[in-house]
Amino acid sequence: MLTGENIVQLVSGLLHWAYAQAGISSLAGVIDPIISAVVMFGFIAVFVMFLVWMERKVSAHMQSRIGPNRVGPLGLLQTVADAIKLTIKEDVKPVNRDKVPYFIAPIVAFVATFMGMVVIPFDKGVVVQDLNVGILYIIAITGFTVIAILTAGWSSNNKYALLGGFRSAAQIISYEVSLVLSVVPIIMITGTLSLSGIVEYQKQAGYWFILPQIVAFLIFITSATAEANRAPFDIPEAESELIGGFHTEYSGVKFAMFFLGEYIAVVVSSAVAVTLFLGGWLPLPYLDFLHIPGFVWFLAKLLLVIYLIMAFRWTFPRLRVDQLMDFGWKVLIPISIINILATAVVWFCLYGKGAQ
Amino acid sequence: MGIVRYFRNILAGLWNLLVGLSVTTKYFFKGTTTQQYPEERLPLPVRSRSMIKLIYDDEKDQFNCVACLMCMKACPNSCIKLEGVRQADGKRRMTTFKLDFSTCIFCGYCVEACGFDALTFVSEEYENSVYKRGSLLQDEQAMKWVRPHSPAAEAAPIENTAPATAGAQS
Amino acid sequence: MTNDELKSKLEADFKDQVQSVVVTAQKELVITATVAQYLSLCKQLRDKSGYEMNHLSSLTAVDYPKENKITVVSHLWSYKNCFQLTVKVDVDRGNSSIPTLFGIWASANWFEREVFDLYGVVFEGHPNLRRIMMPDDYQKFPLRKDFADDGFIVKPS
Amino acid sequence: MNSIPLVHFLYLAAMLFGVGVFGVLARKNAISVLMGIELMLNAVNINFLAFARYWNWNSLTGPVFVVFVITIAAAEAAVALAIIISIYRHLRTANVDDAHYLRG
Amino acid sequence: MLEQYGYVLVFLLAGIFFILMAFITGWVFSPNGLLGLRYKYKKEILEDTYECGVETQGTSWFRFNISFYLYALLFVIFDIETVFLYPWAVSFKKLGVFGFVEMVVFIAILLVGFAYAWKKEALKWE
Amino acid sequence: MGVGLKGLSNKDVELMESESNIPGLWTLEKAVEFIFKWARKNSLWPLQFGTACCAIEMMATAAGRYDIARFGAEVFRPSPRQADLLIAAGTITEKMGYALKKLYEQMPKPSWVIAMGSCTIAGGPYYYDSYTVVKGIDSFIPVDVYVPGCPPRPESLIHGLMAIQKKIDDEPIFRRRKNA
Amino acid sequence: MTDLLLSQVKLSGESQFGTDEYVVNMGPQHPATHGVLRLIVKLDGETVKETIPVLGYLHRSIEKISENRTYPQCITYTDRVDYVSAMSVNLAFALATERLMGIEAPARAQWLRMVFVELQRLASHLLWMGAFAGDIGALTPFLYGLRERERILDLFEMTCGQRLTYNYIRIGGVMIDVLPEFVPKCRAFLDYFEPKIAEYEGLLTYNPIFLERTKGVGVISPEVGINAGICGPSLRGSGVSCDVRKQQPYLFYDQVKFNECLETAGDCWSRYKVRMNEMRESISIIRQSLDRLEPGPIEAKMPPVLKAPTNSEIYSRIESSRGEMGVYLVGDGTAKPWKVKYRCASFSNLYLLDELTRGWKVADIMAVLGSLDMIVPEVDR
Amino acid sequence: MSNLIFYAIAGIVVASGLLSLTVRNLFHCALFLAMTMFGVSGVFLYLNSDFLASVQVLIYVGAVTVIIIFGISLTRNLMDDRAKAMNRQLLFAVLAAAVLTVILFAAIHQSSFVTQEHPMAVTLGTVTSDTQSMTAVEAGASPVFQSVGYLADALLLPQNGFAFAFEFVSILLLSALVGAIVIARKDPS
Ligand code: SF4
Ligand code: SF4
Ligand code: SF4
Repeated sequence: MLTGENIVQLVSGLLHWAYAQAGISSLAGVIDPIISAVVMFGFIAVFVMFLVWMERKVSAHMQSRIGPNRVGPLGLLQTVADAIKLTIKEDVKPVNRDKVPYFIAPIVAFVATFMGMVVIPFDKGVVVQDLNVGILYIIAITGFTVIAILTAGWSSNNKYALLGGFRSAAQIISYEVSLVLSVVPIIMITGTLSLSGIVEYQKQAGYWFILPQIVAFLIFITSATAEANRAPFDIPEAESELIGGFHTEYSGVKFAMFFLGEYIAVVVSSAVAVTLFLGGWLPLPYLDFLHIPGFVWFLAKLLLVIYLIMAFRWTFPRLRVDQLMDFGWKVLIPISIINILATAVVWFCLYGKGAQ
Repeated sequence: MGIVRYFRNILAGLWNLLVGLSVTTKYFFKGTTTQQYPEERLPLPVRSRSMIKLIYDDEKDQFNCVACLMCMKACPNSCIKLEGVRQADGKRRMTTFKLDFSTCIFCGYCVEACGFDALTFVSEEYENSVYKRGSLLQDEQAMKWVRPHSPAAEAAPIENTAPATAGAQS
Repeated sequence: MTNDELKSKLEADFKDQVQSVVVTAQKELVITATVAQYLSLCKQLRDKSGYEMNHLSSLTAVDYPKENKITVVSHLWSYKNCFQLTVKVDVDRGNSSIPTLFGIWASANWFEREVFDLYGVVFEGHPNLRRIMMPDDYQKFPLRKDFADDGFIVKPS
Repeated sequence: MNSIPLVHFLYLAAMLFGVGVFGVLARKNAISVLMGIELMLNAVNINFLAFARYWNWNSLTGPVFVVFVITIAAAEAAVALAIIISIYRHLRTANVDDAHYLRG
Repeated sequence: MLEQYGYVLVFLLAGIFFILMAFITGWVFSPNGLLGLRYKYKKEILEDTYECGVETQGTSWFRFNISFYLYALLFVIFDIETVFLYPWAVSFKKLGVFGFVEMVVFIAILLVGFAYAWKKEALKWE
Repeated sequence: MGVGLKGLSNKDVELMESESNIPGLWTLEKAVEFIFKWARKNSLWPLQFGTACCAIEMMATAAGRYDIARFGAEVFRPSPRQADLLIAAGTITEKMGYALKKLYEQMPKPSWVIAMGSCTIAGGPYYYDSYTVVKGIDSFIPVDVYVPGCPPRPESLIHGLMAIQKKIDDEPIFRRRKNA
Repeated sequence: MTDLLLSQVKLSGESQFGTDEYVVNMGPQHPATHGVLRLIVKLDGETVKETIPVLGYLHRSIEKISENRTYPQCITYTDRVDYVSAMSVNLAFALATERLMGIEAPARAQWLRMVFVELQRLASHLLWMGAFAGDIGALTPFLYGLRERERILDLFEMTCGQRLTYNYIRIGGVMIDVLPEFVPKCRAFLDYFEPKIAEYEGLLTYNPIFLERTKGVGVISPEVGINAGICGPSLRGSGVSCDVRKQQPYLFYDQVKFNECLETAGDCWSRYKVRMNEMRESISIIRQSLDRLEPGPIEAKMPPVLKAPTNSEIYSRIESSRGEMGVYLVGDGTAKPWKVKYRCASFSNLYLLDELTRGWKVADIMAVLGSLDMIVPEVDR
Repeated sequence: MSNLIFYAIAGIVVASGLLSLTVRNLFHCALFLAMTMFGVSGVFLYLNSDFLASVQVLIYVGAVTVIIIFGISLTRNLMDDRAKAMNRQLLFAVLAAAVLTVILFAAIHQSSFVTQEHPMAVTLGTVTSDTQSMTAVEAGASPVFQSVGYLADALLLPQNGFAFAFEFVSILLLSALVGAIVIARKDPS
């Protein structure tokens, strides 16, 4: 049967056979991660390009347009062209920039989110490394994005960039709190931080967490949207106020890296949302006889969540910055704390006796 | 009280957000309105003012223009330069006609002013981007246009005295 | 109220404060005043009941180089009584100066700046009399009839 | 797997601590001083964990203490920055040397 | 466990490597790079700070409002709360009601601070 | 190369075949050049720059009916740093001219300029008797394509865009001249 | 160019929270300023201390040019005074000239003018709605607005051949009669369009984010509004009845039934609501006008060269899409006007921007600017 | 291999720590600080504490560095490039730090730790996934430090004696929060 796990086993078996043939079995511990990194980079690059294309198509169709359709079938190669063009575009380095930070900011922006991909379980067993502290790891590592954005805003020597960067940082840290808190009920129920473990729990429990935790799901999606600086929370790069926000002064390939980082952040947070609330790779109830591989389910759910985030972007107006902060602190955080307490109380009522 | 209102506001807000989402989602699944320009072309109304042409009468093998200078006087922007000579038969004929499309604003006064059916707007010729600014100064050869002999084209030029037949049809 | 009735009412109410009140061939009611009468006239037009011209619709100037004068024209409208008035004041072309209406209608601020910018009429007491359309370092007054400049190509007729 | 002797962790912690001490003593700017303190606390954390893992490794005290130290370090940073900002707004400086104006 | 994090390290290095490769490719092929066309232009203007097409006034640095700091402060406090909340959540079922009550007290005390901040309008964007 | 070629329109394939002597067999340089030109052509991000009436037509070009997005050119960037194409849409006055010049010079190379509408081409209706309007922006920035009209129809603008794409095909990419 | 203005902006050194005030330039090229308006914004943190609009980036000297054109030629320039609502300015100038010279346009022309001016009002409000939503961050309504606007432009193009600069309403009538199929097409459009308004309202009106952004923001009190010369829908949002169509009826507005849309709050949301309701009113006006469109001549009898009487002057106002549009003409007996002045709604509406945004956040500048329905060519001319 | 990486990390930690205290530009200092903290989290991994490593990144990189950067931006004029970064005690400081380090090194060297050859090398081996949230105390087997729940047990179970300290932490945080708000919001009169 075709499952993600089988494929991975097959590939790793082949690889190790190849190592043995080449006599480099002792280096497997080094080559394996490199191969997985390359594969993941390839996947993420293709997937992000697809997403950018999808966003342009989705927005176009929402606006009764067609969107890119002249480059490749259905315009699928549009983002490839964009990527190449951005790469071979001249790289403007503004005067008075803070040279080293200006250079490393896009790197950090990309790497921080890219490292988050390590723990995303695409299928049972199809995960680069299923870390014990999976969720916490993702949250911690994406925290680097704040630094990248601050650095970019700081080093560009531009008012819009500076203001945009700091606003962005303030926004991200505010929404990180509610993001973190909204996950807690899930951890309470499952008792693990590992993403695969959470999916396994949902499998055993027979329901997805979106049912009991719809509130947490909404909070999570909202905070994730805000964390990725996407509309309606795109204050830091609110075009109508601050030109491009922190990447106003970035051009060419460096700008592309911010772009890439933003989309990977969307992918990572949507993937976490899928894993936590939508049962990860689990098939839809009553549809498991179809034997569709788990990673297909996972990607389908992922695209659904991403579509949702895109629909937000193209439908809603933008909040003002103070309202945005108010919303984060005065609505999302209280509700998520209430949600935690409510979950605990409900759990005690339902299972309290059995547990003790 | 405050708490109830707090949550009611949130719920009402969520509902209205959903209303908005439903609109965009509806259009997401609806067809598009796009006219894919280079392949598909919008049928332009005959009155469209896309390009000014000098009508050339291929039967008489000459331009209709008699160099009466009315168009030049009517032009608000002085972009028509033309010269004419009096021919042997006593009629005036245009010799050179220059229209500077880099300043023409397609107002239509010249066409309206011309009483000799010598100037016309052509709807479909809107693909007129050029690489050199100089190519926008067109002379009579560049503007030469022979009226196709089809009934549809007869109604083409803008006439100020079109019969008032329309209206009151409801 | 027709313009003719209004004219007689105006003439009665502002006997010494206007130079003339006429109804033109185009049925416009035009008041002419001197610079000295201008400010108090406008103030009364706004405040006096029966007029209440609370809306300064427009303020502009017309240049008459032959008579060596610039006429500052303001058009008033009363939202309450629904009628229109034109107030004209002549100023000297060489050193033109006239009190500002800013204290009466705030909207006069930019109108007057525009007139200053394009005609060079100085409005005394204006809070911020700077160029509004032209660059700050521009020297000429382009809407005057005798304006000429390098980039200014007169249309051949 | 892990064949690093305990002392190497201790050496690392000692060096980090030394660096922190240097920063606290040498820097003029209060924020830098704060950073030095953070470094020292980190050195302490390394020690706590190293001893917990290598010395008495059934004890929970080490990791728990690290959690406490991290907590306190962060809270300290927050308060210290508040004080620095406050001083700065009064005196237009954040140099430690100039802080004696506070008394006056 | 270490080899798990070895993957993380490799991802970190690989990410940096990929980006540097992209930068180098860009530099090789972009105009005024290694192989790209040379363009003539005024470097000062090209690299001047962008400000909607007019000249920038003064420095682009300015100091920020205190509210930025206050938000960061609250964030730090709540982030620390996470450190305690997550282990508690993991072992929530085992700790049972007693642990829950302890955590409620913990959160409640913090919420007092939150309420204070709310009340004092520290949560107000200036 | 295989990836790049699949999605190309017929026109593109014709074009590359006409360029190579032996169909299907290229030198590496030509292949790279082809890909780069293809990418540049199909990813012209315009700067958000519209000053007057023509800007409205530019917006109409981006809107549903004409949808400039089909050419991958709907990404209107507010910052010149990320833009490739300056569509000068609308009247440029002298006061604005300074800003326009600066914006153009702040765009990273390669960048292209479309002068849209009579105003930007030669001052348009404001050629005579105007004391402020610049008589043609090509007096201070290089213009690649002129799109006449007042305002030009959206189709004309798209045509201008395609003219730019043609122009990109003729421009060299590398410093070394080919066939030298 | 030496930027004298920037150096004149005075900054107070320290505010109470220890932040420096700083100056941010918005424009002349800026996505939010609807073209080339430049705002110099003095900020303290995110709070606006002062907004200084800098005009003139689109000052094209139309008034000077018009002094050197014949009366009909001036009409082509009126198109460009307010290109979003060109028909209205055409009409304003044509009416002023007609009153100056004592010409009376025939009835059919008048009704046609009403149809087109109201269609133009729809088109303009649609564009405004899109731009306003775009300023607030919703990008899709803009595209919807333009999509419907395209269909109005189709009607215009069908009739007069241009999409934006029509030169259609002429002195003494209109340029050309409508085609026979115009009336059914127009009706079909109105039937198609009417339900769309509800859709936009679904997208925006009660969207909580939209409400947050617009309710209570930029409140104009009636007294301040009148005094500062605010006009049109922006003033009607404050509850002041100021519709020129009602107060000083021109064309046949006294013969059709329509309501003057009023809201009382005076904030951005009220102004938005007024315009949305006005679209509905416009539809009803167009329907009534189409009903009463009788066959007949479309142009008055006029001398071949139009000359104004000597020393004549006229100030004539209409209600354009943006508010009161006045044209002041002085004739000197020749074929060219001695003086032309366009009094534009945007110019006077923009004046209040500074006052409305003081103490608010940067983002509110966009909301207020958008809700005032300001377009730059009208400000600068 | 993993030992080598450890020494590399240690080198980075010390070097960037030193840089973060010697570079003049405060913003750069903050960036180096973040890097140091990140390195320290790597060191934590070598001590089998992945949870603490994540917390280290979360708190230090995600929160403390950010708040320090905000603090820097609020006291912006400090960054006068001409001002000296170091105070007058530079020489003394170098000496003191060096002496201290040397003493520490000597102490460590003298101690019995040197002979302590990674006694837990056997048990610090492979990891079991703790999807079932098993804890050391519960299982009674060899301690599984990787389990995050273990920490909570240590903190919250009353028999471990940290319950009071745990509640005290919240009071500490509360007072830090209130105090910082009070201090920072006070307007200079
Ligand atoms: S269309 Fe108008 S501007 Fe163009 S040539 Fe004719 S009259 Fe002149
Ligand atoms: S008006 Fe007609 S006939 Fe007369 S010169 Fe012009 S084009 Fe020729
Ligand atoms: S060319 Fe015509 S339409 Fe375009 S900006 Fe100029 S006047 Fe307006």
